[in-house]
Amino acid sequence: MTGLTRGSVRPNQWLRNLNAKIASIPMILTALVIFVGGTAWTVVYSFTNSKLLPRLKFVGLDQYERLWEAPRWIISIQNLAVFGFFSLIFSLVIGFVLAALMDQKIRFENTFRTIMLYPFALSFIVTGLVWQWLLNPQYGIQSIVRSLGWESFSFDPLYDSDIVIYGILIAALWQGTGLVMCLMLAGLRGIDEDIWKAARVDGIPMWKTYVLIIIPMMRGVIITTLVIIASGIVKVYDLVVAQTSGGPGIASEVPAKYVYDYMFLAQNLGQGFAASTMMLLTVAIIIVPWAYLEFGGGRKRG
Amino acid sequence: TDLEVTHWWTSGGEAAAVAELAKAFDATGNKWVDGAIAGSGGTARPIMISRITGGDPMGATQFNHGRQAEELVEAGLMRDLSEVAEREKWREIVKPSSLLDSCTIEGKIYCAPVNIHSWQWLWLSNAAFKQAGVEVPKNWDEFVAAAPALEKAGIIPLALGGQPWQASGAFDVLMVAIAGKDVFEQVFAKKDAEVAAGPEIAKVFKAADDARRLSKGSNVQDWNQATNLVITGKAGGQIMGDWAQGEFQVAGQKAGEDYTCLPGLGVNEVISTGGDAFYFPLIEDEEKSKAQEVLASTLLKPETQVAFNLKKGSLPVRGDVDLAAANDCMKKGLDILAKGNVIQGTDQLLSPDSQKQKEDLFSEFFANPSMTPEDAQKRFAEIIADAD
Amino acid sequence: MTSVSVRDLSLSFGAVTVLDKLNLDIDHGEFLVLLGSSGCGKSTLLNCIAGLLDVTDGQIIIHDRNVTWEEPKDRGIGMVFQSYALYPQMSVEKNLSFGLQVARVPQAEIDKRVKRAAEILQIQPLLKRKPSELSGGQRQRVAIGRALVRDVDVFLFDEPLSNLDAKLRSELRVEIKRLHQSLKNTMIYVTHDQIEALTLADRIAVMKSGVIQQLADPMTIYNAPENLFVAGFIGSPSMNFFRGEVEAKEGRSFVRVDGTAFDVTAYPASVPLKPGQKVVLGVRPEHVKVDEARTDEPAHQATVDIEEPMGADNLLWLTLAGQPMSVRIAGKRRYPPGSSVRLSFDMGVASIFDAASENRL
Amino acid sequence: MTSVSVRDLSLSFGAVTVLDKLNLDIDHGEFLVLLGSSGCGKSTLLNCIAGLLDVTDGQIIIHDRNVTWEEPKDRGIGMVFQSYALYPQMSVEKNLSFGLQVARVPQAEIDKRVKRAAEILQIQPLLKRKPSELSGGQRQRVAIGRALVRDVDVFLFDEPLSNLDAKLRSELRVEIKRLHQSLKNTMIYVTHDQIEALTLADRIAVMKSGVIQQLADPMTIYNAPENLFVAGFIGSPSMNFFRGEVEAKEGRSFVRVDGTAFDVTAYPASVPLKPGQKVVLGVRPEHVKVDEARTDEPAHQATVDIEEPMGADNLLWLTLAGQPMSVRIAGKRRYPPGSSVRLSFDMGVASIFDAASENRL
Amino acid sequence: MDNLASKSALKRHEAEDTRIKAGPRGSKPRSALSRRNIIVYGTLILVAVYYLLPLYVMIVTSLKGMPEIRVGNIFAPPLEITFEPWVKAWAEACTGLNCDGLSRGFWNSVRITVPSVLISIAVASVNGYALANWRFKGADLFFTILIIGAFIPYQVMIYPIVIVLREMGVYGTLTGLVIVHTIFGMPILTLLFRNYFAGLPEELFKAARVDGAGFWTIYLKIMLPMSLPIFVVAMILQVTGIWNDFLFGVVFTRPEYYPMTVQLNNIVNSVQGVKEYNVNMAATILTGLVPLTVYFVSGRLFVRGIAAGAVKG
Ligand SMILES: Nc1ncnc2c1ncn2[C@@H]1O[C@H](COP(=O)(O)OP(=O)(O)OP(=O)(O)O)[C@@H](O)[C@H]1O
Ligand SMILES: Nc1ncnc2c1ncn2[C@@H]1O[C@H](COP(=O)(O)OP(=O)(O)OP(=O)(O)O)[C@@H](O)[C@H]1O
Ligand SMILES: [Mg+2]
Ligand SMILES: [Mg+2]
Repeated sequence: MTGLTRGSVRPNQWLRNLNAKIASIPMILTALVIFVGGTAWTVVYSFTNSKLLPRLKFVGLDQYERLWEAPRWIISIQNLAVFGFFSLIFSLVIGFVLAALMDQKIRFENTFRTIMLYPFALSFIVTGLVWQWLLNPQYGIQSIVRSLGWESFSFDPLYDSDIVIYGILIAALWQGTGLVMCLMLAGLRGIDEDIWKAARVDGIPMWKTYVLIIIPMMRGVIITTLVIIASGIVKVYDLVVAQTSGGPGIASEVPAKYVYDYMFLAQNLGQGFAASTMMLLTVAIIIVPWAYLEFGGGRKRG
Repeated sequence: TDLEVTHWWTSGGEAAAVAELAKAFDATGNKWVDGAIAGSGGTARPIMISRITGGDPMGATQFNHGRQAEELVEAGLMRDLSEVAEREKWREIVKPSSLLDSCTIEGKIYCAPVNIHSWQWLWLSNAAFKQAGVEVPKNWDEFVAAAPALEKAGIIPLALGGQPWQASGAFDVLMVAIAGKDVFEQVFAKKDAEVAAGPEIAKVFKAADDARRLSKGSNVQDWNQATNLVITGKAGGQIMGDWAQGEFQVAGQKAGEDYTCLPGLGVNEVISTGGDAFYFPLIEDEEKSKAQEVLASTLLKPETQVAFNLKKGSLPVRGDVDLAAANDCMKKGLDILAKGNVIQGTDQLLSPDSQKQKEDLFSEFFANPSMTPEDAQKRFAEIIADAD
Repeated sequence: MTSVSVRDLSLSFGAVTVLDKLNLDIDHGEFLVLLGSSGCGKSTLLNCIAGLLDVTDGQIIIHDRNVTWEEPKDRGIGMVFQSYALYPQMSVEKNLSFGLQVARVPQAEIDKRVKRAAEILQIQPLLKRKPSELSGGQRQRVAIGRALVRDVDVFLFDEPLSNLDAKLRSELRVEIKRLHQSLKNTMIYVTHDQIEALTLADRIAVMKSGVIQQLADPMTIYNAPENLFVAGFIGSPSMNFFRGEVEAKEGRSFVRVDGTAFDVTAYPASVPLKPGQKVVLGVRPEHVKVDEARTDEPAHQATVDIEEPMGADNLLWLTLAGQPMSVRIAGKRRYPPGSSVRLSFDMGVASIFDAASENRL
Repeated sequence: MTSVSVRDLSLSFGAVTVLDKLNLDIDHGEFLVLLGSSGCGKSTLLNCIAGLLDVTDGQIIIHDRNVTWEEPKDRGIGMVFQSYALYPQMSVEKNLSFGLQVARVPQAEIDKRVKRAAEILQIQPLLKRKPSELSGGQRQRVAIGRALVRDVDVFLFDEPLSNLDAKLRSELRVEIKRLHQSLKNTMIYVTHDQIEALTLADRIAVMKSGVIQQLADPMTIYNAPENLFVAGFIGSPSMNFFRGEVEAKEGRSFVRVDGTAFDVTAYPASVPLKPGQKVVLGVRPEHVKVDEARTDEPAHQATVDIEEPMGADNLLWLTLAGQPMSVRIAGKRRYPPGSSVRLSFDMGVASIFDAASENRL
Repeated sequence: MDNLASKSALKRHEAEDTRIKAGPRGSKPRSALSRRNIIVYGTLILVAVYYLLPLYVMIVTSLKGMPEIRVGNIFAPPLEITFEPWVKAWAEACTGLNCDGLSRGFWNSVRITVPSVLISIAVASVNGYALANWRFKGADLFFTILIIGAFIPYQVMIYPIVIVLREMGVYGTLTGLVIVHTIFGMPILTLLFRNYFAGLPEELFKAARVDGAGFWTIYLKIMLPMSLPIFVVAMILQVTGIWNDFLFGVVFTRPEYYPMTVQLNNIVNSVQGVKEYNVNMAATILTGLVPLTVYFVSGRLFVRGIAAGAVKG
């Protein structure tokens, strides 16, 4: 009854959806060339003794052995762990508490939100500088408190090896909690108002409602936020450079700085690549399962 | 022709010195395009290197001559200056010759040294000692002895910035002063780990331990901020290279009157002859290449050398220039140089990698009082053993 | 004795006044339905009663106790929401017991009440599941259970069935009715679905823009609507309206619309109809007989435009006196479009409204 | 002549097969309704016909042209969506003309078609407005208009009315029916509302899990459902089912359920009922007479559990043979809960299904 | 008798009634200083102080002269307001031989930021649209890689990118830098856009296809006009991100293109004599001014867009 018309032939799979494929070329290139290619390249060269220029002279695991023997690397890892742990906890807790406060139908919400979010618009360089100064014992908070009469008051985190990482944490939180607050606020606003009403009718106190009902409901937002914070933590570099340059001594070194210093200052690319590979590994352990669940597993659209 | 020159000379004295180079180059009808990158060599070098390897080379760039540019040369990215050198007879005029040796790789010359920097100086604030009511010390031991008096007067005895290379450099200075030239060469040139672990070096570490104690409370990052502490009398002294002199000059202070300098810490008058040099990346452009040659030869012109080094506080690379205008301290340096009491700088002897490891060690050592000198020495010996 | 009284209740959101001096008394054990179109203030009223909104003025009295300033939990009410509002991460059992646990009810008592509620609602097999593993109907049942375990005398429902599909809706409707019959507690039920209102209510309060238009039992509302709005709002398809003028002729009354005169002598008017008065005649689709009038009865000829068979009955759309109207006939009698029919009206159950005041005459 | 043919259509999302070798022929000018519960694959089928989903296997033929791999725009179809899917930033007029502009139809022609569509749907006054300034019903009308201007012969509707409230829904239903009567083009209409299906369709295809259960005209579907699923799905309240066994006694057939025996001699079985056969007897609520049986007719005694007055008629819920059942009676007769009633069944319009195969006997 | 009982009942009722009537009516009186308000606003104000303190110190310091800074405390308002530090930071501060302050960096930043923001947003939005609406085989894989890529420390990628840019012959040019910013903006922007477009009703997209609109027509005519909030989010993220970038600006360009942050770093780190805190602070504020302005102007949409694009996974 019907002849073989154009529409009856299954078109070539490659040509189908051609425009979408063309539009995705930048993404595909970035993913393959830069991210996969660059990563593979870095991993391969981490097994060489490349110095200033990359050279394919393999030396096995030498770079890794040296890496894990370097006290500076160990300190960097410890710092990252401490910094990461506290900045995750504090960002989430502070961000959530602030969001919860902002969600109380308060007046001047816009003003408060703007105040909390503006540091996010500033660069780490700026943040680092300002806090370096505020925490400077000669001019900053310590001197102010002392001039008010507490002569023995001491608050100089940036000059005390034991707590310098917390000094950096203060600045990091100042810059980052605003965004977390915003994300959390968006999450809170997305929650069905009837849930609140139901909880009130049930006589559940406010804080219990938050802890036992609302927070578990915000799983999605919290995960997104976690991932955003976590990715920032692994990358932390500028802030340390601007605030302490890793000092005093090497007390506030972080892995990203180790990578940079050894690649470019020490002109030992192999060492830098080995360190980056370790960082990549950390990232992979945290992120890949999440990304797979979130985007890879053929989840339903939307 | 415009020629972009990158360097990391951004402090007051340095900038003034660079201006002299630019003036001299501009006088040849070319144009010096200044590409200063602040934050010391640590920040600047990676940028320079990525630009050269990234295929976007500048016209000329500063490095500490020695091994920093070694691989760039080997990779054929740098311009061979042998011709210019031949023509201008650099072999003959550059003194000490070790400077040119550091520019030479496989018989070819790749850089134009512009100054001699020596690290081995102790700068003292006369005002600070006056305030503390003690004599201005004449050597390291006296300095250590005077420290309590300074502290009592609320003065930090020894200013030391937080940048890692300062700690590492200070140690080298102590080493030359306390253990002497031979030990220094055995450790850094011959990389003898046994010596590095030995009693001579242990003494040096003892002294470093003293220095660490004396420098507590400096709380500054940059070397020139540390120098500024000395200039303003907030600190008693600073172990720093002769470039610190530039800062004293900018501040309008006079050697001998306002400040005192003790080469070799007043113990062992030997100075190292590191320094800065300009390298010239290979550029396709005919005209730029020509301009590069002009710049290279300008840099070594006697007038340039004088003008530049007076501002910079360093010593000229040629022995045949007249430095009548030089101040007290510079003259002391020239004397020592003339006597031949020179050693090579660590930049020339150690790879940047080993240098960095050494910096990590000393920056930790100086910041962390709980690290014992013995531990530090053990690690130091390991670094020397691995060094190349 | 009243169970819930609302006295002079006013509520404004900023400048917008949603409720203005509203009064309402609900008896013990009564099933009251608040019916009205979207945005008329039904939920607002319910939330005021529940204590979820602060009233601007007026009082709320539950069981002779002025609770205007009380917290929701202290008012002796349970509430069921349109979106179920179940706590998603808790099992059904936990959902039911959570409020009691917070109120420190002894565990034995909690278990007893949860068990009873689960039995009543037949959700025992679901107790261990999470809400996400339930169907819409099951979820709503759990939501009702949550109100049930609170052991209160007043239940508030805010459109509990409108997220369900037609079939489930009618099933749950019956269940709620059954629940009310067995519990015999006061229920206030908000909906904009008139079938729900008619089938569930003891009394219906029809609302429009925050004002109660008529408060009466379903049959009165349906058969004797107080005004044009109520008449048009209730019934599907809507009541057929004919705008015309009263005429008196030979001792009989007529409503004349265009050229057609409807004999309304049989209409039991509460106020006598005055000739010349502008009125609206309203006739429900099922109060029109098709081809059943005796030849001596007054009847109107019309042509079927559209036929909508609905299974149990058949809906005809026709044009009469220049106006579209609908007629519902039972069973299988079919009238394809174009069929000619004779219509006769049962004026005894018709409604006549004054055209100006829109009130029933 | 067929307008749309679906041949052996299969569609899978990854591992999930939604449609499996489905066949369907739709005649020119026919109004076909796809009816089924949520998730049964109705939208999927419609999207395949529209070309919005790539089929896994099979063919789609529209007007004798195999369009399986054509772009949607080339298939000669128009489509109306549940959420209206109006372009929010464009005016109504722009919404209507957008597709034509994309297809580079001359402006004069566009204007003509927009004007005509606006007239048909009576949306002329709205042409300059944005969709956000329209009510739900108006939006859906615009959405229909957008299909209308395409001047195509096949219209696809995906639950166009389910976002509207009950009142509007019934109004637009009539309009769509009217539209079909005047345009006389093919319409494929997806819904899960059986009233819509019954009132609109020329033929209904009842679907379950991607399989068409019965394809027939509404009356056949309603009165003679092919299987238990169709019988239960259509009709509100649902058909009453009694599971029992066939008995023959004194030349009469009975279905015995618990202690009660239903006389089904009048049932026009297509296959003779075998004694002992396990069957399901299905009776619609309106096919039960209450207190109308002559004393000599077989009748069953029962008690009213719940009464649901729905205005035009009255729904009674009772228990018979241990099973809950519903009965619909017309008009104003009231039976408060607890009333005792005599039920008689009209077996001529009942349905009997084999309990095992669930097919009609 | 009977009558009496009912009468007394009535009386009781009335009595009760008056009691109730006398009871509370209207909304519960809440003093402005209720405990809740004290806690909520108290906390918020405290937090606001913490957030504003650095800004305050920056501004105050930038208006003081050096002598005042040396003696005074950093929180004290300036005794004598001077705008000299601002002038100096903008036009006079030296790095090496160049003494034109931040002004040069400012224009470079503009030249870098504008094309980078536009191009990265254009590329990412089209990409997100393709991913959300025109899914093709393998798209998810690439996208997953892209997202994981967002977490790779930049340092790891610098070297390979130098090589890629060199091979493309755009190293050290503005083009190269724009490409780098586009690459690194891609993951998060694509994610945002994809989520946003996926959140738009799918039926809209289907309707447009039935209407005969193709890939680009749908994007330009249907999707774009509906996407203001997410474009604002993307714009804010990119403007702040690119404007504030230091690493790429310094590694991938030559000094004549150095952005403002690099200039800022130079000024701050080129200590000539003493650290001029006032100039540093002025320079810092000047550098932050552009992103701050962008943010203040469109901050409201930012939160809305975040809600639309980020919250759903
Ligand atoms: N928080 C609020 N702020 C301002 N106006 C509001 C608020 N809540 C409701 N309104 C307005 O009050 C009126 C009544 O709203 P309400 O929710 O009571 O209506 P409803 O009858 O329940 O409608 P629906 O059937 O849609 O639920 C509406 O016009 C609504 O716009
Ligand atoms: N993109 C998809 N990926 C995977 N499965 C899908 C997708 N779209 C639909 N399905 C599945 O296919 C089945 C049929 O879906 P479809 O949308 O056709 O149902 P429907 O009959 O239209 O239901 P509704 O009445 O809810 O619209 C459902 O089980 C659904 O989960
Ligand atoms: Mg409501
Ligand atoms: Mg569907």
